Amino acid sequence: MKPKNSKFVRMLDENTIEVSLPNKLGYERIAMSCSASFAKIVGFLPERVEDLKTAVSEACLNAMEHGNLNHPDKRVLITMDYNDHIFRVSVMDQGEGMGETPEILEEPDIDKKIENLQTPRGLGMFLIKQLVDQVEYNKITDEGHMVRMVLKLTG
Amino acid sequence: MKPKNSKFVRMLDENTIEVSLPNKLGYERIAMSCSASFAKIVGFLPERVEDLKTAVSEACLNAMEHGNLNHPDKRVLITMDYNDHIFRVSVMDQGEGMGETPEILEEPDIDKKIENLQTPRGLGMFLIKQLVDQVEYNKITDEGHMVRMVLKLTG
Amino acid sequence: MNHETEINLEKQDDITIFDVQGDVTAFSEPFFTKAYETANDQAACKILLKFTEDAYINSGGIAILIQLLAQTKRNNQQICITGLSNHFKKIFNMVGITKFAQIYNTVEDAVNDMAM
Amino acid sequence: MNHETEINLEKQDDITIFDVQGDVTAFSEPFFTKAYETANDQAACKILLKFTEDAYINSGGIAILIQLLAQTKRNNQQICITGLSNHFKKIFNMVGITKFAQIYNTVEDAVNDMAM
Ligand SMILES: Nc1ncnc2c1ncn2[C@@H]1O[C@H](COP(=O)(O)OP(=O)(O)O)[C@@H](O)[C@H]1O
Ligand SMILES: Nc1ncnc2c1ncn2[C@@H]1O[C@H](COP(=O)(O)OP(=O)(O)O)[C@@H](O)[C@H]1O
Repeated sequence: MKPKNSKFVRMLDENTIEVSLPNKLGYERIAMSCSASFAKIVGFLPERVEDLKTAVSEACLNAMEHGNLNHPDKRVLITMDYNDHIFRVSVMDQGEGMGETPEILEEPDIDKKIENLQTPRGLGMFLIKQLVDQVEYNKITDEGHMVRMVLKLTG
Repeated sequence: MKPKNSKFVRMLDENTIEVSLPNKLGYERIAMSCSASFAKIVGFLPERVEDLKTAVSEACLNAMEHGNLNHPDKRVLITMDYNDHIFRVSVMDQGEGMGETPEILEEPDIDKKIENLQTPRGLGMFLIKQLVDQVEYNKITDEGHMVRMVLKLTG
Repeated sequence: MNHETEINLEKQDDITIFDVQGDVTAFSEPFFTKAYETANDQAACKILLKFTEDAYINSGGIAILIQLLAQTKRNNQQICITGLSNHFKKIFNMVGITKFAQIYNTVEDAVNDMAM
Repeated sequence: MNHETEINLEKQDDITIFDVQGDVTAFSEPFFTKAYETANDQAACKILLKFTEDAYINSGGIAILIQLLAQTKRNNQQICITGLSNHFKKIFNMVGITKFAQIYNTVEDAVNDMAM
């Protein structure tokens, strides 16, 4: 067991928080409340905390469904840090990512959805992009697939 | 970086949540909201969630102050799991524990405190013992010192 | 797991209110299906979705609401929304839901407007 | 870090109300010290601590309150408490604070009772 603690010390700096969740739908709420609590501590306003919560929720849901393919024995790892007015949160799953061209994901179109010409799903990535200041997705690391989101503390 | 993900998979089962915090006073709130969110998901009533939050908060404060001696580069690791109506939460620090005889800790006595015959501090362990169903402290593992608390879901 | 959404149906004039208690996620689907069936059995032609301010609504839940909106459109029913927090008003706007269901601040505002 | 506790002093009859906004932790000490000094400058002899229901109060904050209670006892001042959630009423009971400061559900109850 020894390596664990030392690894934690080595890898996580004093501005970094890490949460490891089992791959269970519903548990994204834990990531939401953790990130909300951290964001409040560093001074985000309530509206911005709500944006963060929705973005974290959607990234976790995608990690569980698409990344970890609902396997109950996989994990979702959420890492957050706050430095120089920048709040960073990454959500990591043990999947392969979205393939090479996530940019061609069709934009949600409510008219098409209502007319049944587009799936009612497909809103998660769209919401994340709308709500955070910056998002990088489809990053494949040695540890799996990662979505990285950035929110700036303003005002 | 490879070992990290696989280690997570190996060590944490599908009912276990882990939160790693930097050793900063105030950040115990993150552990509180995480544990509260988890306890709500598994069905704890609001009053019991409040008990859990206070117990987790006090255990984290002790870990930061007494265990990690306020070193900003140390970590507090909170592990929670829920199985068979039992909610377990451990708070781990990188310290040496309380010595061999934590039982002899003087019970808080409000009269003495008011008369300045006892420090106004020394309430944390007392509150934890009052609020949870079971607590084990002073467990020294390879990873550091651990306080383990148990709350039962009843009713 | 508290995956329960509770939907109670109430009538106010000719409006059927879906009183949605709890969160709106992918797990809410059967509750909305059942509520909508009941409303149709009662020949409802005006529906008001009433949420709670502290509800957690995610994209899975929004997808279910979009399906409901699609059905009400096909069936020529009017559908409106109330009880959303400011955050979810914004989200519903972003997604475009407001093109098909007007959002009101209060049940009273909604009922007055829908009565006309 | 939002380690700020804000304490505003208000007078109601001969009672000085400490309107405590925010959390009560070890970081709150200077705010309580300052408020108590001000109250003493105004020769307060009845103090009502008013908290907010959603406050986070930890053992570090309770220690500060105990110190304040000790001072008011030495100075023959009456001190009471209001605005606590049920959880913190229970905690204050456990610690024994209620032996030295009565807890009221509302400011009105406290003021009425303290006036006598
Ligand atoms: N973590 C992920 N791993 C793999 N693929 C993903 C991931 N997140 C998103 N995707 C892909 O992007 C698509 C769009 O995601 P999203 O906009 O959240 O909508 P939805 O989840 O409803 O399909 C998904 O259908 C999936 O193909
Ligand atoms: N995690 C810990 N590591 C080492 N010592 C601890 C730890 N937690 C508690 N203690 C010891 O137990 C004592 C009592 O703790 P507590 O009741 O929480 O009161 P306080 O923190 O105000 O002293 C502490 O003063 C400390 O000596």
